[in-house]
Amino acid sequence: MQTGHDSHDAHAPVNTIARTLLYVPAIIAFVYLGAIFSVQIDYQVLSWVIFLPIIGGFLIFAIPRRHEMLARGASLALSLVAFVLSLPLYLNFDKTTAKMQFTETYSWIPSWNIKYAVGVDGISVLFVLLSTLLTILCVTVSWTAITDKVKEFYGSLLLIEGSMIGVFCSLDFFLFYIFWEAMLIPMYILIGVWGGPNRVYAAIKFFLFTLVGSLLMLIGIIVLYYYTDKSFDILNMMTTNYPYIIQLLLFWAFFAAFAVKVPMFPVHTWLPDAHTEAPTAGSVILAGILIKMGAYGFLRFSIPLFPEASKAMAPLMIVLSVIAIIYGAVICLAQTDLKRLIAYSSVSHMGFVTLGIFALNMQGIQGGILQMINHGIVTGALFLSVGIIYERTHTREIAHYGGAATAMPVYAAFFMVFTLASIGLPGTNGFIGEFLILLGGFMAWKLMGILACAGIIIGAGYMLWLYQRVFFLEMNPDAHYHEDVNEREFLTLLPLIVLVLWIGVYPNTFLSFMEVSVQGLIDRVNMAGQQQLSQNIIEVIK
Amino acid sequence: MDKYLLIPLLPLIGFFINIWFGKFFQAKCHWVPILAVFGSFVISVITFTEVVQGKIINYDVYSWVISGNFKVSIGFLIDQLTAIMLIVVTTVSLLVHIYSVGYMHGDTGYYRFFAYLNLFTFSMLMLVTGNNLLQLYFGWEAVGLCSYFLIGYYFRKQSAADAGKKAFIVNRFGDFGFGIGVFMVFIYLGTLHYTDIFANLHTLEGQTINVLGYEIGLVTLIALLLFCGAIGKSAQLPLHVWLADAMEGPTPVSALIHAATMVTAGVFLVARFNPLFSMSETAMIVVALTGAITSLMAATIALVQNDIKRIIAYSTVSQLGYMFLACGVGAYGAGIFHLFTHAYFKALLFLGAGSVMHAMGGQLDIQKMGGLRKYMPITFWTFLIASVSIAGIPGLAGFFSKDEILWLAYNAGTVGKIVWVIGTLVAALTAFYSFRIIFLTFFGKFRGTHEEKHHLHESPSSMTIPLIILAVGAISAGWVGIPPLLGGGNWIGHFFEPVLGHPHVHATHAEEWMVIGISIAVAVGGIFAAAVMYVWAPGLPLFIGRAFKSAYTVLWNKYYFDELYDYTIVRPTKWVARRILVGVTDAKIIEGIVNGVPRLIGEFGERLRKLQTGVLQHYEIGMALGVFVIASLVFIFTK
Amino acid sequence: MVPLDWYIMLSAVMFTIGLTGFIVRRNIIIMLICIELMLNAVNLSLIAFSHYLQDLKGQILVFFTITVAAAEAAIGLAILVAVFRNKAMVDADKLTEMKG
Amino acid sequence: MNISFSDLTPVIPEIIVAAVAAGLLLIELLAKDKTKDYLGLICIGVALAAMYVIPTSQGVAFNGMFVSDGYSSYFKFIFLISLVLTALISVKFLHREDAEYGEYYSLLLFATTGMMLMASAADLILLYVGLELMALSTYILAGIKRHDLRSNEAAMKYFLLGAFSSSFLLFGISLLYGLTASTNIFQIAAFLKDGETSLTLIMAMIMVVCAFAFKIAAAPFHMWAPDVYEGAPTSVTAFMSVGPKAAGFAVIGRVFFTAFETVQMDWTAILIGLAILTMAVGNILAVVQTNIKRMLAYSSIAHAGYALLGIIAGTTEGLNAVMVYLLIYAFMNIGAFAIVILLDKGENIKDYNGLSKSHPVVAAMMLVFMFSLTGIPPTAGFIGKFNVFMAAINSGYTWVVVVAIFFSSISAYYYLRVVMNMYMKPMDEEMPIHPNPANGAALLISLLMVFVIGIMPSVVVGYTFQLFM
Amino acid sequence: MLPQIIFGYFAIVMITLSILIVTRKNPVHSVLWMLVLFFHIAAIYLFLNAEFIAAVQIILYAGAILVLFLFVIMMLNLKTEVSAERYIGEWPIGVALGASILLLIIFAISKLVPGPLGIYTIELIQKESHTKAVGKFLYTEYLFVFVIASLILVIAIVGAMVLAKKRA
Repeated sequence: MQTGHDSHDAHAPVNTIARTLLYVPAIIAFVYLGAIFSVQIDYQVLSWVIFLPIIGGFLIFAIPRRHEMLARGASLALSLVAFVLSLPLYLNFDKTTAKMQFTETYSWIPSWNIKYAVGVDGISVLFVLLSTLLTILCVTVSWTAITDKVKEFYGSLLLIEGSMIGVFCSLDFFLFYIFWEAMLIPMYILIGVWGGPNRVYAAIKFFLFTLVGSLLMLIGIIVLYYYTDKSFDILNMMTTNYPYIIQLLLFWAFFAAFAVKVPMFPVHTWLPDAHTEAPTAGSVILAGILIKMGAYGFLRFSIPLFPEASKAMAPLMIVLSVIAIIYGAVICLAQTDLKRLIAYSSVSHMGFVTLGIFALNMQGIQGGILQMINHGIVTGALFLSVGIIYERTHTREIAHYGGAATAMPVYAAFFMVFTLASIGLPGTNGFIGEFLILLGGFMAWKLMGILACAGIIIGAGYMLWLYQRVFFLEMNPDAHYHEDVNEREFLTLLPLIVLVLWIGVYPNTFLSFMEVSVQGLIDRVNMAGQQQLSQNIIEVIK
Repeated sequence: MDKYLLIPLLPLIGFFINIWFGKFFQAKCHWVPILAVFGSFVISVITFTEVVQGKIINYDVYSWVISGNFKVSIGFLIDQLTAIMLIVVTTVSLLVHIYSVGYMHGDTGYYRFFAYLNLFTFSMLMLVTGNNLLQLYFGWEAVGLCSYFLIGYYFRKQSAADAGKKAFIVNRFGDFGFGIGVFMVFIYLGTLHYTDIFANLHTLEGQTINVLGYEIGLVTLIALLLFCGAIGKSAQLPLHVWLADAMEGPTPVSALIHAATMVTAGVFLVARFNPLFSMSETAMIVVALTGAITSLMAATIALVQNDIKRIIAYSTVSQLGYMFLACGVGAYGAGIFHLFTHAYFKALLFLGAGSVMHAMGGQLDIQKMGGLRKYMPITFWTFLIASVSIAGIPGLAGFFSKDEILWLAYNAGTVGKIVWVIGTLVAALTAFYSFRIIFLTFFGKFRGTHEEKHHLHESPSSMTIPLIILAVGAISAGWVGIPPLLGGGNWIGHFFEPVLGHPHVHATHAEEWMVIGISIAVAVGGIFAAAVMYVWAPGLPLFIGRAFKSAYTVLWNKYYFDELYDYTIVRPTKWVARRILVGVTDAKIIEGIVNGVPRLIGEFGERLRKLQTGVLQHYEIGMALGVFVIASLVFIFTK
Repeated sequence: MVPLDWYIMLSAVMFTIGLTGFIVRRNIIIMLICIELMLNAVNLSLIAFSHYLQDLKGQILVFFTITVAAAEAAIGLAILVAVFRNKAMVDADKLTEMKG
Repeated sequence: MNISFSDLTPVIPEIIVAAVAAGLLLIELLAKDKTKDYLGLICIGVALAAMYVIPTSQGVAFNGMFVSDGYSSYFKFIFLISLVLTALISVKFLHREDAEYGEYYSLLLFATTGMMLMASAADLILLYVGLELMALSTYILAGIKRHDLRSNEAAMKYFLLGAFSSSFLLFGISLLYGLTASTNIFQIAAFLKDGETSLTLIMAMIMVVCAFAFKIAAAPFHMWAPDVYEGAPTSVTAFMSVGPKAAGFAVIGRVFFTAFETVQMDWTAILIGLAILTMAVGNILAVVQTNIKRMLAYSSIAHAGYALLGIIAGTTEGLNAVMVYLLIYAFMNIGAFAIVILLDKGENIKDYNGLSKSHPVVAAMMLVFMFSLTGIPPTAGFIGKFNVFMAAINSGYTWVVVVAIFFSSISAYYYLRVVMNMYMKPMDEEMPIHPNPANGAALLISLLMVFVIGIMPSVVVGYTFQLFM
Repeated sequence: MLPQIIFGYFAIVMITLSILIVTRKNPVHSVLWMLVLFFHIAAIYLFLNAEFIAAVQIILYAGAILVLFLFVIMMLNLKTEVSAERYIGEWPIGVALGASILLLIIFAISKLVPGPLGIYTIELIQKESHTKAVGKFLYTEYLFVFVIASLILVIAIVGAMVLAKKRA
């Protein structure tokens, strides 16, 4: 019945796959050689990975405007090099210790006792790797999509990469804050300049939301500074015990920053706008890494710094998480915009993450971290995929799609895998994360765990419905799919597929990275005294 | 590498080869999957013989998830229960693969279809061979996924796409409970591996948990939660609604997934956890009653449907209910035995129906068929064998397993008696609707269009050979479980004993004869009734339909379950999403604040701007006012 | 002997009269005069203080105040002339080119 | 009573600046050259020379009336830097605006002299005279485009309100004098330390506070600022928004911390109120502006509010923070004005639409200044804010900082609007720019410093710490 | 008793004059009343033993500043202005504010405790003559400020020229 497309269907993707597979050995060889090379030479891994993209980004700004290909090529090369340089983090990481590794410390602003201190532990190391990986994909997926102000685009992208990695590596609170905020600038530009029709509103909304939150955190940081005898050293702060009331106040100050980034209900409304209007690479970065910084912040700062307050506030956080899970999922059912739907699904998924984190047990936190990685991969991949099809059809309205599986079978297959990962099908990464989170959540708070499980049902509902509306049924005559994925797009999505299945089948690779660090975190929480939020609330949700 | 590992792995490899390279092989792409499944089949048979000799295989392949004290492996447990399942899955799968060569010939997504079949086989094998709950869960979801793929195989059709989605989501509801059950198992037993679970089960005894104010036994709760999953997967009340729609998939799929294997996973689960279920009387009653009621409900629906596949589908639901009924009365062995025989005759029914459809050019309405016996004899005879088998005519597979169930139910106290009555009633209905198909399809005059008639032909050998092989199964599969009363040794019952135990039988031989007699009688009666209504007095159905119009309408509309769910769950959810969450919470409340504050600031700014009049004197007033206010405030507060 | 307070009160009254005049008058010239009045009021109090404290700094300040007042008057009037050239009026409340 | 030469050492920078200021009048008179760029160069040279001698000219002069210490030196640096930057952006701009009077630079120098005197003044009489020197110069500067009614209006308003406020100052001084029989702030402080606080003292303090609140454009004494900033020539606006404001803060820091030490509680309370009001008014009104100069005027009001936090802190750390803040503010604000000047018609915010398309480098620089004014790292603006927040929090005024942060977030909106117009709006029409080396140099210096301070704050932060050791 | 009576006279006259100054419609009248006021102030200065300042008051204020005012008023030729409205519409607010501030100031001043007495007693000044005392003080202690004051006068001249010059 689709004879007109059957010939198309039958040959083009085959050729693409065949040709693309030729690249795969080359990529494997590149990564392998890069790994050997980077492991053998001795360099300051984290500083390189942070500043190579930043400096590179500025250099790309300096490329003359007419040399668009040069800008693209340079940013691809830079992102690849940054990725290779980050490989030692994976290969040389010592999984048996909860201490910070790859640390570097230099005096920076002596008068305020501020140091340039970076390092990673099991909680943060994976995010660095994820950032370097996703940036490459952002570069490749934007290859033909961005034709206006090319160098500015790629420069901004690299600046974002560097800042994001900086956020994950900082061991000095001041440094952390610098990166945390600095990233807003290129991100604002990225959304506002290359985004969709409503981009300006989305960009400013994104900026203001995050700014308000992080400024409150800034106050918290300063208060901590004086509490720890004038030091911004995060590790030092973590060993200090603060009075409960201070913990509580600071917890909320930090909450403002992190909750907005995550984003937790009810401060989530910037996210649909920002994700939807951002260009593909922007959405990928936003969904893939940027919003992880919020959850990461909870893990790295809120919980270890204010264990008692975290414990006391955990019920509230859990409730908010569950609301986010269900709210985000249900609202997806009413979306008509492809990216907006995925954006709201992020709200739901990040609800799982915060649920896991505030379960405050091993499974929950490990699941939370893993789910952050997963969500980065999967939602990143979904946005990449949407970008790929958007480039062809120039519409985000779901109603304008339909029958894409006929025209783009390979693409449909990719999208299916990501869809399944998104709804947490066993065998994909989403399952492991969600399972651990729900297990942890259920162990800590039974009723909330059950309600969160309900989110999974709805999750399947909206994702499959989306898939059906876009890919199934007869070809929509208004949609111009043109051709299936080309080699570049194929190779862009392939690594993510590999990761989806890898984590799904053998998550221990990644779980083992965080095991010890998470244990340390839990010990810190367990040692802290118990302060009850309110007995009533606990009884209700238990 | 262990050979057991190859059992699931071969189909997986087949899947990957076919999904990547299937297009290269074009029309030859079925060979890889068939060979893969054949390999699995051979190894399964070998394994089965080993198990028969008493070998139990239980080992871990690798650690899958380690998180703190939560450790789960990918591993295999092949005992008697699994071995039987392996045989069922691989044989039916192999036959369906072969059948599909003919049935799916020339389809656009030929390679895709075989890839999915392979993936399904892999998943199902993972499900049954797993030695822990999480792996079971993995297989559980994976078969659901394949089911989704295959139901929605004709994705260009709205109904197919919807049906696939529906199957997946309805199953998710069941899995919701199942997942929580898994959590509970881990929390209270600290492990998910079967052997450890069963070893520690006694610790749960007597523990209760407070659920919404009710003290519920922990065992009961866990058992019921796990049973939730089974309800979803095995299409029991109230989650049965997806199975009939699942018939949108290609017929071989219906045979494999929605008759023989996947849907029986629920039964498998309950049987696997028989030590747990047996500990809770409440859970057992729930299982038995659910099975019985579902069975009755589905059988009644099947009476009036016209879509050949849907009738068989409801028959499947009904038979699955039977199996649960068996489990619920503690006759796990009988349940699995029925699962085993049912796999063959039900697969045969579906494949036969597929053959009919093949001949009819996709026509499903049995009212539009008739007299096909002449055109497709092999199909007719095999279909007849399957129907006889399912109707419970002595000597064929279905009789023995069904009889075993009814007999053991009869034995199992009050609840048992009730379900026995229901079961017997269902047996009669089963015989009736099975033969209703036979009579309407293969007997009488052809009622279809002229072109259809012209097109009628027997199916190719790739389709008929599997039919014949399955027919052999449908006849003989029951012979492994002939009860002692009839001169058999009930070999299979003893075979299962180490895993599933054996229910105690108190009743006498006389009673057993009575049960057998009644069941034979109702079967024959059902067939007779069908013959009366559809051969000898064709006007009667219409008359009965008119006479009991309301009952007919209810049955025709499948008790309005779809509508019920549509109006209570689907629509309200969408309504809430659209009107409340998008329309009110997000747009009005949150965005109202988010956009309202800047607007407020802007408006306030515009107001404030009016104060900046540009008139010098006003500025002076401002300054003087400043001085005045500051001074008076300070004076007031320093006092 | 007149108490010091009296002088200061007098100065305060003059100061506030100047202030009030400065606020309520529209004519820029009068406003300038009001400024002078305020400065004179302050001068008066400074001299009084100086006298009563037997200290000369107050008188020095008065000296500078007078100087500044002269300079202010000159510049103020110059600006007024410039304004008048462009707009031909001397009402302060009509200078509302810029506002909001 | 003999004045030896050594006594003059601390005053050398002022002498240099004032002498050249007077000299410029003559030079301009005698020179035949039509263009007057060289005057600007002289200005810059003088400023540099003064900066060069400042470190060596420390000490007390004129019987303790004039104090040149680290504190005043730092402020003098700010004045001189803003002088240099203003001179740089003025050179071609005046020519374009047809306001190329030689007196312009002379007045700039006089104003700077006045500010430097304010920063060093330890005697209220000197303070008053210095303030008037600065004020009168700036009145003239604001109205220097004498054929332009807006400039006239700006000068008129500034003058009348300035005179009004200085009469308040004078009244306050007179009361203070009556209370203590002294005009030297150290003597006043010493005298007041023993006696009890009287209402008269508080009244005097309030008068002085109000006068200086006027100078730093704190609400409700801010109302002149938007009108004057808008009407004055842009280069003068740039100068006024930095120099006199910094001078006001210099005086507040000195006078309030010494002379009014006994009533610190009171003036802190007043300043908290003023600061909150200032931030509110500045930020909220800036949101609704369409003219960029006016927007920057309100922004400058708001920044005064932030800087007041440092004063409120009432500690050395707080003063440090204020100084750093003002220095940073000088760079970023003059940088922003330099862009306004660079454009042919840069006054309306709509004029910036699509600037990134036509002049990407200019747009990028404006972007940096805007983000710096918002206070986003890694720009200097963040360091400034961070610093004052730190000081205020250390003194326990966390709640004030929370308020500040609220208003600071509002500020993001209007600064980003400029960025938005430049980068995200289509171009209405190609906007010509007037690039010239001097303006370019000013931009470059500002940009560089915004980044250098943002990334290596030790450059300025450490220095202030040393000053107080 | 006499000083008080004399002071009373001056106070009443000066306040009346002040009110006249700020309320006259014609600026010329204001200036003339101002002139009268200045003489009274100068007289009070004499009472307060500040004859030099009194002289300066007459010479500088009456002689220079007021003349300048008159010049400008003549130059601008303000016939239309004279007939215009005198006060702004919000004048009651202004008056109320002025009165309130006056009350506050009086309230504050009523608690005034003067500072310590200095060395310049009336006798000393009379012995040395006021002008000399002030002069010595000015040229020694406040020499620097005196110099700065000259700068102010310079800019006054420069400013007046820059601003009031006709269009070139």
